[in-house]
Amino acid sequence: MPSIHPLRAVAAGILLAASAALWPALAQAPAPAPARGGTMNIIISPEPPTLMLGINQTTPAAIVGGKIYESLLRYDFDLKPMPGLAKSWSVSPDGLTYTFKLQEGVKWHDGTPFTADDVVFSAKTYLTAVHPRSRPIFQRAETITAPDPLTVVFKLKGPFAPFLMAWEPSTAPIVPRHIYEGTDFRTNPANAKPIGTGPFKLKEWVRGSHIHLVRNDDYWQKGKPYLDEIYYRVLPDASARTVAMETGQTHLSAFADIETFEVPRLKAMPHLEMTTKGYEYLAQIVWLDFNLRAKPLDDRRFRQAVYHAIDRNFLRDRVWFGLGKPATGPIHSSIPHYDANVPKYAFDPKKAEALLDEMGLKRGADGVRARITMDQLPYGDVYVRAGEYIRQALGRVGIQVTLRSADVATWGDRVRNWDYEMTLQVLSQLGHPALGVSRLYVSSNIRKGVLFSNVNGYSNPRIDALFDKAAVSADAGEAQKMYTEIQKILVEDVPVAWLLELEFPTFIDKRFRNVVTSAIGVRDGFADAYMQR
Amino acid sequence: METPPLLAVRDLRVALPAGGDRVDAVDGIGFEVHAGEILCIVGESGSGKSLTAAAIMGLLPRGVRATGGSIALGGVDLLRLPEDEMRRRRGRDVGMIFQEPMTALNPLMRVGDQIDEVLRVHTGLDEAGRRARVVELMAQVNLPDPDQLRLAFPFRLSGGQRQRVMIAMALALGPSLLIADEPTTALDVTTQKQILALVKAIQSARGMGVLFITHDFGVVAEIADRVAVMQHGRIVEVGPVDQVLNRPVHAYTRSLIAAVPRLEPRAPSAAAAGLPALVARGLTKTYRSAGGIFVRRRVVEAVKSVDLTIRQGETLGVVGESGSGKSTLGRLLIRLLPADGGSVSFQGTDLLAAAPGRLRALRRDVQMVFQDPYASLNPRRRVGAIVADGLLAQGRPRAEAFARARELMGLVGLDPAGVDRYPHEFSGGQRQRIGIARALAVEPKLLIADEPVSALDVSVQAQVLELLNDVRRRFDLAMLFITHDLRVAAQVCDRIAVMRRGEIVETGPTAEIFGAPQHAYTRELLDAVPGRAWSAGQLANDALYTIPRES
Amino acid sequence: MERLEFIAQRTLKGIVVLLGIVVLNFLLIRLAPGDPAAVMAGEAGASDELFLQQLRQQFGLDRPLLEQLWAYVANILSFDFGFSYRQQRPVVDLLAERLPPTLLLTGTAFVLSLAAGVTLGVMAARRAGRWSDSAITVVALFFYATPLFWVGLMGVLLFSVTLGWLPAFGMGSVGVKLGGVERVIDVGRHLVLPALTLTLFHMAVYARMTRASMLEVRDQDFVRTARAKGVGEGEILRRHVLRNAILPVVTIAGMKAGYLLGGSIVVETVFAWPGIGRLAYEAVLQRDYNVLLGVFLVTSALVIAVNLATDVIYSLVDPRIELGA
Amino acid sequence: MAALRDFWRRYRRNKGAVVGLVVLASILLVAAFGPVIYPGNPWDMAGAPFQSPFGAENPLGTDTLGRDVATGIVHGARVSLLIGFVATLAAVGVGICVGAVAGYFGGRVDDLIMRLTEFFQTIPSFVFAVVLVAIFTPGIGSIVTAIAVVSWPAVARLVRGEFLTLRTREFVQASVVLGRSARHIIFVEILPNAISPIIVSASLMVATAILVESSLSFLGLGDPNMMSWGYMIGASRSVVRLAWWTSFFPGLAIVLTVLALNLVGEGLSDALNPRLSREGR
Repeated sequence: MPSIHPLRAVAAGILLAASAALWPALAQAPAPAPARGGTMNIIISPEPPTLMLGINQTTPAAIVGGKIYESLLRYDFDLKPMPGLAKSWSVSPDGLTYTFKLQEGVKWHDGTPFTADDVVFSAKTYLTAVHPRSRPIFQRAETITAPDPLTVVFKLKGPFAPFLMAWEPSTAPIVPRHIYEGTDFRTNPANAKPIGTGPFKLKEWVRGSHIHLVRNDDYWQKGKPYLDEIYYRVLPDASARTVAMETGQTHLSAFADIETFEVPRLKAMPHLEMTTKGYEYLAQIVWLDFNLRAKPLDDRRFRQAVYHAIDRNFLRDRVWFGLGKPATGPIHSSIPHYDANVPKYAFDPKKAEALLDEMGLKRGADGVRARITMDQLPYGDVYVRAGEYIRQALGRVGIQVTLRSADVATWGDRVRNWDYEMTLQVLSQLGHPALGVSRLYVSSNIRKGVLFSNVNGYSNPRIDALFDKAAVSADAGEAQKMYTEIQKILVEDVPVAWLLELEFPTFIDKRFRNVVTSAIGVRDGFADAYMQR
Repeated sequence: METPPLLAVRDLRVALPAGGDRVDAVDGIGFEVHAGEILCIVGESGSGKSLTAAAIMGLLPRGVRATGGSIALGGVDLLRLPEDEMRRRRGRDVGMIFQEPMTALNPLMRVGDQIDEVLRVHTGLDEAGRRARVVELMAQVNLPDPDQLRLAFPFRLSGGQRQRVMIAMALALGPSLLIADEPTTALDVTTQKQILALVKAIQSARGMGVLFITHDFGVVAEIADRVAVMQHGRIVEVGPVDQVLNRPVHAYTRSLIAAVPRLEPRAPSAAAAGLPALVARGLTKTYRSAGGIFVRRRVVEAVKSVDLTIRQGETLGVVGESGSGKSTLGRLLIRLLPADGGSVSFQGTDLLAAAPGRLRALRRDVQMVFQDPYASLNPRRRVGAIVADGLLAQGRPRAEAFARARELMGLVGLDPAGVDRYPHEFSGGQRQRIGIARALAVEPKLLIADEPVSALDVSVQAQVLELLNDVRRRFDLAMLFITHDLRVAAQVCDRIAVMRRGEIVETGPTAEIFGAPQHAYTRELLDAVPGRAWSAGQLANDALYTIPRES
Repeated sequence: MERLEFIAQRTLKGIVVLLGIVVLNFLLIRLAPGDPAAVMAGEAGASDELFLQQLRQQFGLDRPLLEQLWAYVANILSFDFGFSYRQQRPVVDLLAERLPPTLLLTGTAFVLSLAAGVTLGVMAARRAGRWSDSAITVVALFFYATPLFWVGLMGVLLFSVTLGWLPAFGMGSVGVKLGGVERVIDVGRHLVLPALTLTLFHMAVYARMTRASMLEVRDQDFVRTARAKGVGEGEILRRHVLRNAILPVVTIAGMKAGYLLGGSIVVETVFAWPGIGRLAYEAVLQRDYNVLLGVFLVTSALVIAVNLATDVIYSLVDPRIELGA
Repeated sequence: MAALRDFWRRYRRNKGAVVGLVVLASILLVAAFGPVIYPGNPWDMAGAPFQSPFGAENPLGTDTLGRDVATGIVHGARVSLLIGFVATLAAVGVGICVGAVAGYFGGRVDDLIMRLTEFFQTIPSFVFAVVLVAIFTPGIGSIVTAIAVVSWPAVARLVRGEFLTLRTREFVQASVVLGRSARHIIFVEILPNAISPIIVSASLMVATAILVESSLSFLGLGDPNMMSWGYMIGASRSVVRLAWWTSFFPGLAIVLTVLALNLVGEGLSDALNPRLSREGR
């Protein structure tokens, strides 16, 4: 079944891709001559538990660990692969064999040369043992071999379209074989003194205060990185973070470091520059999750009513202060498989009430049609405010919402054990629907006790079949048709109400250049970042 | 009066702040103290005697002011001296000792340093000189081993020793005037005797003038050269001790003196030979401090194997000094405190072994009258409820119980309408009457009276004693009368048991105890009663006086 | 000898209390909803049953509760406070790291607040009834009535944002090379706001206590005795009133050390102070059991130690204390 | 009646206490009738976000979501006072029972109870409250419970102390001798005499409870369905620089209430214990 490779990105020309050293910075106009030197102070919050990306993939760990560890590829803002530790790559026409050519002269931070064996060990042994997200990906490989020290070959059991999307540092960090082979990966002392191939090395970590990274003088891209040092400052308090950016004590903030309502003010500051680029790979969507096992949430009309009752523009403007885009369906618009041509749910409380009336849910003497408990998403103030808005919005159409707040653990427990009625959720789409979207809707992933699975119990054989087929389809066009159908069906059904595609503000002190250069943004290695003199 | 007086008080007025608890003050008094004499100011509580002393020292409590008159010390009016000048005179020209030796010394300062402070403040002596003087002073007031004792903290000293320290302090600079404000009231009689002797000895050796404040005519008889009697802020009579004590002119003085119990055993009551009402055998109580694994327990044997018999109709007195265990004994008898050993046989039952129900029934027949008229009545309850309490506890109907309470009020000499009032609306003596009414309400067979009059002024004391005698006769009660005052014991007891350190050292009919004491300690106690000699003569004038009755 | 016995006994008692706290907290937290394995899995961004099992087994979460408790207690005795799931490090290390900043913060606040509070209390008592007394009392009451975090926020607003005098967060400047003395000054500058926030509240408490204590002592008999000796008012205050009045204040201050530690949760969160209070708060939110237990144990042990120290000091200063009695 | 007049005469002497009483009474009035003046739902996003205070529409401004701060404060008075009073009531109830039993019966019972009390007092109380609320899910019930759990030992100790003293009073012994039951003695004879210090400490405890609730809310452990002052500050603490009024006014409300309660507590203390009354007032 010969066919063209699914990703348009993998054009033949990429085989001839120039070395990454020549790759232009994308976020900013290239400045005349990047200069060596300079210290960058960056906000980190919360403090990462470890920098070893193999055993922890939280955002803070990925941000700091991404400077130390590297993977084979990077991704441009359109999610096209770029060279990383792999200089070039090719895919066999059947979509089963992936061949990576590695960069030359790469050394681990301890001076040991980096070889194809490290890649084989990482993918085959290390990541499948410790990394829950990459395990299912690499388990699709029949064999992983290193025909020579600079070549790695993956032979898959069947076609798997998103395979080339799995090569960013926090999904597939390459770890040193000579350090980890034969040890207990989780307790290896090197986890505390990480050894990677990245542009920066860990110098010191004062817990609760800062993480100090220094330039890797032996970095494989000669002359890079430009910065001498990076300090990650642990700042758990939101206003402290804002003050730090304002006063120039720190030079970079990302994700939710800065509260949404502070964004306009900071944006106007002459010494700061803001971008929302660099989050394309994660592509996060916030949605309102309904437990379909509970009445009246099992009724599609009720869910549609709820969707109509919520003003997504209000959420974007008042809660997220313009940072985001009302979501239209299950797939984030920055993902190539996105299709805008789906049923629309306008903000229309009248229609919502009509739907509820049609269901027979009349207002009682107290004006209440139904009572629902909503669990607050414990990820920060902005979600609390979103919850408070939803309570008021639904209250207006006669649905009385009681909020329940909890810590992360309790919230997770309730959701994964299906002990909830309604909650907000937010998740990354990881560059491909097969990696980040299907897991939430296919019935094979209804697994009690597992968070970030299909917790609301949506089950539709048609959807199951479409997702399964699309993932293994080697034909991009065919796959896209299936994804389009999936989006239509899901939006019609409203198993969850997609509210907002999140945009995150990244604030950069203007003296620093070439900071955000890829789809993984601040989680990337910063080899190109430099300080203007 | 050829020499000018050392201290001359003229028309002194002291005003209390408006709205205070009491309204009395010092109301234009005048007296003199001469070098080499002891002037006693005697009076009942609230007569203004202590305020007079404080006014002389310039140490009136906050809010109280001397509003008129003069206090001339060596010709200088102290009331008009600036505070700084007055301060220089305190301790140097006038020394003062107070009533409570337990609280009058700084608990965090060594006693030697506290004596030293006077020297340091007023003299230019160097440290060695002062230390020598401190040791010398301590020896003068007969403190043992002064060189060691000066390093002790006050809590290590006994009450008597502390009062000696106070005296040493007051005498350190040889002041011409010493003011002593009830200095022996808080002490046991034997200690009191020693302290009085010490004050007298030092006074005569140095030719000081002493102003001695007391409420006790016995003490007056022991120590005074001249006496001033105060009542309601005025001096009603002043004169040489012999004249005031034995030939008083003013009616108030007479009534006071008449109220002082005579040290003469009363005639035994007829029923004294009745059957035993209560028999205690081998009663023992030991207090133990909570010890730990590493800390030794402190053990105090409060009552040691005491045997006791109270006969129907008789009053058995238990006398002893503080800490002798007499109050503990009284409480052991009705199981207010659990005994460690022994038995109390009452109406054929061992009270100490009785089951709770039986105990409650038995207790009804044994009632108590307490010492403190302020603490013995619940301030939050009306008098009627207090008196009727025992009947209510027995489950009697309220109406009946309250009717009985009214009757009892009349019986103890109070207005039955008082049942609707609260205890604080009554005087000390009236409250003690209420306490007696409460005990009588349940018609007990035995009354335990624990120092029932020791907190009362002497005139009231006489009335309460009379009432007790009266009800004992009318109800045919047996009574256990606990007291530290041998004069009182002589007045009310048929038999007396003398206690010392938890043991009864001697028991016998009152006359025998007073007439022919067997135990050395009993003799010591009798010997220490202040004003014994005067007491003997007091008899002769007995007929002159009538005891005033409280309304 | 008696004193040694007393200390030994108090220490023993403290250990018993400590064990009780271990058991209490262990039960409270373990019996609470929330599966730590799931939290870790959640943090990883994905989870499957195999992974959860792995984690449970690895951290002994699959064993019976009693066994976990026993193992925990046994470990405590060998100073092994367990392993932090979330931070991937031994709890002892975390505590050891976070303790010194907290001790610096609370210690400074304790000393400052006691000094300032006692001074103010004495001043107020000496001027009892005058306007300056009322002024001091009002100020003290105001800070006593003000939530800690509010004072902190307003402090940041005024001194860091508006005036720019003091750093608003952290325990030191990072990324600046500083010599020894400069480093101390730098930490000192960072310490000012959080320490002041804690101080103001406790200062108010101590000031009020001192004032009341002074007024009580100055009416006692031995003060009258000193007056009768002709001792001047200043000296009476110093030698007689102060010592007797402050002793109970210091004792109560020692007993309330727990309040300072409790306050440090809020203050350390506001000021990003890398101490044990913030560690506790983070641990609660993340249900990081071993860390939480460790923090509890350490704070409770601190309170017990401070109590013991105050008892001993008290017994040294106040001769009346019959040790152990 | 005379006692009440007497009490008021003594209370009145402390001017601060009178001011406190006036402030507290106004706050109670606001709590009782405020919703009539501000009938709106405090959660309603009534206006534009971050409106400055002293405007015609929103006298105290609006918060992040455009909710009216004044409405929030008026409705929050109920919640904050409710939490303060209920938690105190619970703590005082438990404290009285435990303290009375320990103080009255003494001996082993007392030992046991006091060990338990000491144990609870040793635990840093705020840390403990944080743990309890976090574990039992933030909500008005868990907050009140947590505050009561950390507050009762102080009451128990106080009551025990009072009982230990009063139990040896002669009027209590008289009642024992008269055959009264332990229950009668505890509740009729002793408790009424111990009530003054309990009332004083309860008034201060309400203040503390309000502070604790606000601190818990600040740390994100408040009840998400109850608009309390602490919750308002906790929710807007991160906008303190952007919109000072969102945390300033609720903060002021807390300070005033707690201050008033403290002043009243002091006044009560003066008036109920004339012996300890402060000089010169």
